[in-house]
Amino acid sequence: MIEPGLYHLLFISAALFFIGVYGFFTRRNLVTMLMSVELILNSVNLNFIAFNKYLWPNKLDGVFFTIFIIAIAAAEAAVAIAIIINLYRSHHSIDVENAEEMKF
Amino acid sequence: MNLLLLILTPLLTAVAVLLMRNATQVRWVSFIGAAVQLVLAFALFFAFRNERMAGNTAEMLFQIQYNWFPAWHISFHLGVDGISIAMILLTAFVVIAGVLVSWNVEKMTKEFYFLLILLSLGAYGFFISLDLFILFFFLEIAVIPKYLLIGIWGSGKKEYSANKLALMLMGGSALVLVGLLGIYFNAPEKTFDLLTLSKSYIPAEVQQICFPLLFVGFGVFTALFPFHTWVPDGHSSAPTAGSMFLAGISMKLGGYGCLRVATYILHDAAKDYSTIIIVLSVIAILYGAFATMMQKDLKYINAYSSVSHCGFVLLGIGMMTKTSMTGAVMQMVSHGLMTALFFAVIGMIYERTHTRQVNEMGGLLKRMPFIGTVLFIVGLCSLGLPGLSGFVAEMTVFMGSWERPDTFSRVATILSCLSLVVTAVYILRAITKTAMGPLKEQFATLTDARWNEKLAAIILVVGIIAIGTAPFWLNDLINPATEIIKQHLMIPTPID
Amino acid sequence: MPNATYIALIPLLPLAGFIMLGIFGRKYFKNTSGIIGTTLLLVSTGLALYTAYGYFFEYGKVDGVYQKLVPLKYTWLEFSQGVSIDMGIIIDPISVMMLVVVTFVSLMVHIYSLGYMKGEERFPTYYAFLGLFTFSMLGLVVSSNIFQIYIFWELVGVSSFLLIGYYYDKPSAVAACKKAFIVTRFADVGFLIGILMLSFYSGTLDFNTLIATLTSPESNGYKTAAAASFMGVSALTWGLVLVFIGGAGKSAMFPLHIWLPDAMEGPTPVSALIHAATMVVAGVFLVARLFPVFAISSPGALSIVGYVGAVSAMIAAVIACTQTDIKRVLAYSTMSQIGYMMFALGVSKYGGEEGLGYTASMFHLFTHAMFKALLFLGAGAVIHFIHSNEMKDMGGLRKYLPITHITFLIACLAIAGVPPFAGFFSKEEILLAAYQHNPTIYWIALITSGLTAFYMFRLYFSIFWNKDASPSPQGEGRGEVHHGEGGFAMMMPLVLLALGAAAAGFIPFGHFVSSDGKALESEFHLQFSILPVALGLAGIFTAMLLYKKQNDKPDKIAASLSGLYKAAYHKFYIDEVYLFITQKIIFNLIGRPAAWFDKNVVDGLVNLTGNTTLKISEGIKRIQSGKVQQYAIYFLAGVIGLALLFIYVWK
Amino acid sequence: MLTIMKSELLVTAIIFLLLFVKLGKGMKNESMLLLIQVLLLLNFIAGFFFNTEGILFDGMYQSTSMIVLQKNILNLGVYLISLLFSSWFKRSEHMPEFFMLMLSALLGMFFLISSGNLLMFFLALELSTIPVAAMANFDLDKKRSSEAAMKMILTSAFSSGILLFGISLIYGATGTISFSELPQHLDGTPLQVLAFVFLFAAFAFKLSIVPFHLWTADVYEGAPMATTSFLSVISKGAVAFIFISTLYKVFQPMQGTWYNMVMILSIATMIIGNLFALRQQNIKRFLAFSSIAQVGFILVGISSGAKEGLSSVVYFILIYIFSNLAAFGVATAIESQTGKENIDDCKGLYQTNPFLSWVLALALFSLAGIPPTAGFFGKLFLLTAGASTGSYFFITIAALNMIISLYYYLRVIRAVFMDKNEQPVEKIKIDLSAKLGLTICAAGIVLVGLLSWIYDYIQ
Repeated sequence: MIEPGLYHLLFISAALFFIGVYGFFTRRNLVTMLMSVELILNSVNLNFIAFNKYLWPNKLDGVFFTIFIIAIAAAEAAVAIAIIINLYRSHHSIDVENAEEMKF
Repeated sequence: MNLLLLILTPLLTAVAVLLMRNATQVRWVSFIGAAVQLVLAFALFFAFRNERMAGNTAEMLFQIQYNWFPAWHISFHLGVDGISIAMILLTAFVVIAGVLVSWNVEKMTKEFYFLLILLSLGAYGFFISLDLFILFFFLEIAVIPKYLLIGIWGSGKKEYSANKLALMLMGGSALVLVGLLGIYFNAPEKTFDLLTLSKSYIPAEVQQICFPLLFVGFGVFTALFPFHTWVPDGHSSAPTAGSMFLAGISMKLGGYGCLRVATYILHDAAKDYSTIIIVLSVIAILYGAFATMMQKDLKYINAYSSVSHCGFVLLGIGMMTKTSMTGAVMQMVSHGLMTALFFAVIGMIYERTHTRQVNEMGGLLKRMPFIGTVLFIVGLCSLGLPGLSGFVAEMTVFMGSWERPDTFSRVATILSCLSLVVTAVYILRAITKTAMGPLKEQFATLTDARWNEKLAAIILVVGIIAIGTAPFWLNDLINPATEIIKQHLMIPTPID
Repeated sequence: MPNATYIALIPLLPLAGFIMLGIFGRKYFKNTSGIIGTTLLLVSTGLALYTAYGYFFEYGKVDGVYQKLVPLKYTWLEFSQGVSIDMGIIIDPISVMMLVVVTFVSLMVHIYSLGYMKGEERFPTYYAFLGLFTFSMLGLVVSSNIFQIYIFWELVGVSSFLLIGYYYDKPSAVAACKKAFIVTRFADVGFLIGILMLSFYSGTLDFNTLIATLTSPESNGYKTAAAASFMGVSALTWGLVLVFIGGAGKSAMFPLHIWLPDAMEGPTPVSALIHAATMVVAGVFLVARLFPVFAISSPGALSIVGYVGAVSAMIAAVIACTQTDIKRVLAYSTMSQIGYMMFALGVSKYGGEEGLGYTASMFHLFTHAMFKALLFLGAGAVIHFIHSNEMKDMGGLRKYLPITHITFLIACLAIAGVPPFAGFFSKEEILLAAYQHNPTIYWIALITSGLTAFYMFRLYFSIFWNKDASPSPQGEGRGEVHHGEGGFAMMMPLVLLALGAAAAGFIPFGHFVSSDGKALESEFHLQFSILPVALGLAGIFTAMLLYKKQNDKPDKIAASLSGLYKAAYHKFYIDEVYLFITQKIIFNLIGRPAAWFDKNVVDGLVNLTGNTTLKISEGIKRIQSGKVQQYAIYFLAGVIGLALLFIYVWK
Repeated sequence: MLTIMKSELLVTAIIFLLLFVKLGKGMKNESMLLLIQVLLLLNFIAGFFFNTEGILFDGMYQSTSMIVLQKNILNLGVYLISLLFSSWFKRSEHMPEFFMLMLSALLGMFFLISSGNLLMFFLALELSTIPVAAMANFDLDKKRSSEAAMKMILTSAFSSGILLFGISLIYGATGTISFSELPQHLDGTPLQVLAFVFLFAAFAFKLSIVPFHLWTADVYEGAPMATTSFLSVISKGAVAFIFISTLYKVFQPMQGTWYNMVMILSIATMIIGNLFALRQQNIKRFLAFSSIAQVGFILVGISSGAKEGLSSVVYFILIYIFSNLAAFGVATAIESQTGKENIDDCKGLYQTNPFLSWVLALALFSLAGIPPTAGFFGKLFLLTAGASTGSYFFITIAALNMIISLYYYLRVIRAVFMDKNEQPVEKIKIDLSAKLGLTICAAGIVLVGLLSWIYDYIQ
C-alpha cells in the first residue's frame, strides 16, 4: 500500500477532466451534459488541492479557490437547470439535438 | 487667403442643402455654393500668383496647421502649390457644371445635391491637405457618395457597378493605407507630414515595399491598367453629374496622389519602378484606345477613352522629367474638363433621344445645333486638336517623355503617339455617327439645350479653350511645383 | 524692319471673321455673313500685297540676299530651357509668296462663293469655316517655330475636315471628311515624331536656330544626330523622313493620297481653295521651309522626297486619264502637279545655280495655285449649271458658258505647259532642274507632262465640245433655272485667275525666291523646251481626236488595253488595300481582341474574386452547425491545436 | 475605500433600489423605466467625479483612472441600452428583473476589469456571464430564446471549466494567483504555455474569437435584442479591457508567444467573421458575425503590445458602442413595430423612415470604417497600433478585410436606400427615449472621431 503522490492525483484529475469532456461531447441529455461539466470542475478542484498540498503547502490559495469553485458551480447549475426547464417547456424535451433550430 | 474656406464652403452648402424645403431652393442653394467655390478658386489662383510675383518661393503657400490627434503626430495641415491650385480650379469648374447639368433631377433632389457637394468637399480637402492622414481621410470621404450616386440615381446594372466601384476604390485606399503606415513607422521621426517626409530619408527597402502599394493604390483611382475595370461600368451607369464628377474629379485624386505622395516622398523607389509604370501606362493608352474603338455606347466610349487618356497622366509621371510631369498635371486638368463636358453632352443627348447607342443616332446636328457643336468641340479636344486643352497636355507629355534619351522610353513615347490616330478614329466615328449623317425621323422633334445646360457647357468650353489657346499661365503655375519634385527625383537631366 | 502688327492682322482678320460668324452668324448675319467674310479677307489680301511689296522691294534685301526676318515672336508654351513653342511670324521669300497666294485665292473663293453658295442653309457657318481655314493656312505659312507649324497644320486639317463635311447629311461627304482627317492624322503622327527627334537634337523648336544647328557640321547637336543611327540610317535622316511623311500626307503624295479624290465631296469652291491651291501644297512648303537641312545635312532624305514626288506625279497622271468625274480628274491632276513640285525640291541642291529646283518648285506652286484654282472654279460653274459631276452628262457647253469656256481653256493650256502661259515657264524650270541632276526623274516627268496635256484636254473637250449641247440628262429648262453662268460674283474670280494663269509666268521668279535668298537668273533654253512642248501638243491633239466629236474610239482604246485601264480606273486598288488593312487587320486583330480581353479577362478576374469569396462563404457555412456539442469540440480542438503549435512548433 | 470602489457601489445601490421598488409593487413599467434611465444617467455622470486610484483587499482589487474610464464607458453603454430598447422594456412584464440581471452582470464586469488576482478574475467573470445567460432567456415564450440561453450557459460552463483548468495549472507551475506576482514566475515553460492557452481560450470564448466563436451567432439571434446588444457591446468591451491588461501586465514575459497567437487568431477571426457575415439574412445574426470581424480588428490593436494599443482599443470600444448600439436600436425599432428582422425587410426603408435609415447608414459606415464617421478613426488607429510591430503582411490582410466587410455593410445600405419595394415598412413610431438614444449614438458616431480631444482624454 503506497502513499499516493502528486502524480497519482494529477492522473486522476486529468482522467476526470477528459471523462467530463467526453461526456459533454457525447451525451444528448442536457442534464447529463451539465453533470459532465461538474466532472470537469471537480477535476480542477482536485488539481488545486493537490498542488496546494504537495507544491505550495504554506499558502492556502488553492483550497480557497476550490471552495469558491464549488460555490460558483452551484450557482451556475441553478441557472442552467432553470434554463433547461424553460427549454423543456418550449421544446417538450431536454434532448440537445432538438435544440438546433438556429444554424449556419 | 485662408484655405479653410475651401473646406467650409462645401460643408456649409451641404448643411444648407439639407435644411432646404423644396427642390428649387436646393438647386439654387447648391448653385450658389458652387459659384462661391468657383470664385474662391479663382481668388486663390490670383492670390497665389501675386505671392509668387512678390517672390515668395516657399514650396507650399497659405499653410495653416492645427493639432489633431497629437498622439499619432497627426496635424490638420493645409497648403497649396501650383499643382493643387490647378486641381482646385478644375474641381470648381466641374462642380458648378455638374450642379447645372443635374438641374432637372427630380428623384430625391436634396440627397442628390447633398452627395454632390460632399464629393466636392472630399476633393478640395484632398488637394489642399499636406498631412498624409487627412489626405487619406478626404480620399475615402469621396468614395461613398459616388457609390450612392450611382446606386440610387444610376441606370443600367447600377448596383453591380456601384459595388464594383466602391470595393475597388476601397481596395485601392486599403493599399494606400498600408503604404502610408509603412512610411509613418520607418521615417526617422514618426510623422504624417508631407513636407517633413519628403525631406527626410526613408530606408530603401521600405521604399521598395511602400511605393508599389501607394502607386497601385492611387492607380486604382486613376484607372491604372489592369485595375481600370471599374471605370467603364461605373461611368456608364452613373447619372450624368455622377460620371462628370467621377471622371472629372475622382480619377484625378489618383493621379495627384501618385505624383504628390508616391513619387514625391518615395523618390528613390520611384526611379526603380519607373520602367514598370511606363509599360503599364503605355498599355493603358493603346489598349484603352483600341478597346474604345469597339464600343457602341457613347458613355462606354468616353469611359474607355478616359482609360486611354489617364494613361498619359501616368506616362507623364512615370517618365519623371519635369516637363513630362507638368504634362501629366496638365493632362489631368484638361482631361477633367474635357471628359466632364463629354459626359454632360452625352447626358443631354441621352435625355432627349433616350439612347446612347451611336448606331441608333444620326444627324442630331440638325435638330440641336448647340449640343452638336459642343460635341464637336469636346471630341476634337479629346483627339488633341491645337487650340483646345487636350493638345497642349499631350504634347507636353510627349516632349517631356522625349527628354529621356534611352531607347526604351523613346519606343514608349512613339507607341503612345500612335494612339493619337486611334483616338481620331473612334472619336470621329462617334461624332459623325451621332451628329452627322441623315437625320433619323424619330428625332425630328428634338429640342436644343436649355439655359442651364448651355451655361454648364459654356463654362467648361471656356476652360478648355482657355488652356488650349493660352497654356502658358497653366504652365507657369505648374512648372515650379514639378521642378521641386524633379529635384527630388534627380533623374539625369536630358542632354541638350 | 516691317511692322509686325499689320502682318499679324493678315491671319487674325479671318480668325475674327470665324469667331464672329461662328458664334453669332446664324442669329444676326444670316445673309450678310458672306459680305463680312469677303471684306475682312479683302483687307488682309491688301495687307499681304503691301507686305510683299515692302519685303521684296524695300527692306527685305540686305546686300543682295533676302533675309529671314522675325518681326514677331512670343513664348506660348515653354517646355524646358530653350525648348518652347513660340507663336511668331517669319518673313522670308516663300512665306511672303505664300501669303499672297493664300490670301488672293482665298479672296477669289470668297467672292465666288457669294454666288455659288447663295441660299445655302448654313451660309454663315460656311463663311466661318472659310475664315478658320484661311487663318490657319496663313498662320502655317508664317510660322517661325516648327511646333507652331504643326499646330496650324492640325488646324488646316480640321478646317478641311469641317468643309469637306459641310454637307453633313450626305453619308458620302461624312465618310470623305472622316477619311481625310484620319489619313492626314496618321501622317501627322510621323510629323510629330519627326519634330520630337529634330527638336531633341537641335535643342530648340525655333526654325532659324534649328536650321542653323542642324546644318553646321561642327555643332554638337548635328554631330550627335548624325552619329546616332537606327537601322543603319542616321537619326537626322529618320527625323527628316518622318517630317516628310507628314508633308506627304497633307500633300496627298503616294501612298497617302487616297483621301484627296474623296475630298471632292466638299463644295467646289472649297476644293478650289483647300484641295487645289493652298492646303495640299503645305507639304511642299514644309519641305521648302526645312530645305537647307534636307539639302545640306541629309541628301538621302531629299532623294526620297524626289522619288516619292516623281512616282506620285506619274501614277496620278495615269489615273487621271481614266476618271469620269471631272472633279476627281482635277484632284488627280493636282496630286500629279504637287508631285512635280516635290521632285523639283528633291532634285535640287542648296545655293546658287544648283538651287534651281527649289526656285522652280516654288514657282510652280505659285502658278499652279492660279490655274488649278481657276480650273476648279470653272468646273464649279459647270457643275452649278448642270448639277452633275459626270463627264457623260456634259458636252457642248461652250454655247451656254462662254466665259467659263474661255477661262477653262486658258487654264488647260497653262497646265499643259503650252507657252506663253504660266505653267509653261514653271514646268520648264522644273524639267531643267531634273534634267541637270537626275535623268530618271527627268524622263518620268517628261512622260507625265505629255499625259497631263492629254487628260486635261480630254476633260476640256468632253465638257465643252463632244456631243452637241441639245437636251442633256437634266432635261430642258435648266437654262431658266440658272440664268447662264451664275452672275458677276462667279465670273469675276474666273477672269482674274485667268489673267493670273496667263501672265504669272512672266514674273522673274528667281529674283525673289531662291534656296539661299540670292537672286537666281533663270535663263531660257529654247532647244531644251522643244521636246516637252512637243509632247504637250501631241497630248492635246490625241485628246482632240478622241474627244472633240462624240465617237467610240475612247472605249475601243480602253478595251484594247483593258488590264491597265481597269487598274487605273480603280485607282490601282489602293483604297481597297487600305480598307483591308484597317477593317480586317486593325479592327479584327487588335480592336476586337482588346475589347474581348477587357470584357472577359480583366473584368472576369475581378468578378471571379468576388464570386469565389461568396462560394467559399457558402462552402464553410457547415462549421456553424447549430450543435452545441460540436461547438465544444471545435473549442477543445482549438485549445489543443494552439497548445501543440506553441509548445512544439512555434517556441 | 468608498471612492475607490465607487462605481461598483453605485451599481449595487441601484440594484438594491430596484429590488425594493419591485417588491414595493404598484409602479407602472413606464415610470419604472424612466426611473431606471435617470438612475443610470446619474450613474454615468457620477463616473466623472471623485475618481481615486488605489488597491484594495491585498491586491485583489485595483483601480486606476484608465480603469475608471473603462467602467464609465460601459456605464454609458448600459444607459444607451436602457434608452434604445424602451419599447421592448415597456412590453415585458419582468423589466426590473432584467435590469437587475443586467446590472449585476455589469457589476461583475466592473470587478473583472479591476480584478488583481485570478480568483477575483474568475468570480467576476462568472458573475458577468451567468446573469447574461438568464437574460438571453428573457423572451420566455420564444423557442429560440431558450435555445440561445441553453447554448450560452452550456458553452460558457464548458469554457469556464477549461479556464479553471488553466488557472489550476498556472497555480501549480508558479504557486501564485495574484497578477502582481505572476510575471516574476513566468518563463514560458511548456506547462505555462499550456496553461496560458487554456486561459487564452476562455478570453477568446468571451470575445468570440475564432475558433471559440461558434456560440455567438446562435445566442445573438435567439436572445432578445437588448440582451444581444448587451452581449455584443458591453461584455465584449469589458473582456477586451481585462484581456489587454492581463496580456500586457501579467503575461508580459510571454509576449513573444501571445503576439503570434493573437496575430493568427486575429487573421482567422477577421476572415471567418467576414465570410460568414456575407451570407446572413437575419440582421441580428448579421451583426453577430460583423461583430466577430470587429473583434478581429480589436485584436490587431491589441497585438501592438504597447500603450497605443491599449488606448486605441479603448477608443475603438467607445466608438463601437455607439455604432453597434445605433444599428441594434434601428433594428429593434423595425422589429418591435413589424416583427421583421431580415435585411430584405428593410428594402425601401428610406422612403418611409429617413431618420432611421440615416442613423442605420451612419452606424454601418462607422462599422465599416468610412470617414467622416468615428469608425474610420477607430479602425485606423487600431491598424496603426498594430503596424507599430512592423508586420505588414498582417496589416495588409486586415486592410483587405475591410473591403469584404464593406461589401456586406453596403448590402444593407443598398437594401435600405436603393432597392425598390412595393410595400416598404410603414412609418415607424419611435418613442422619445429611443429617439434620444439614437440621436446620442448618431452624434457620438460623428463627433467622437472629429473631436480629437476625446482620444487625448482616453490617453
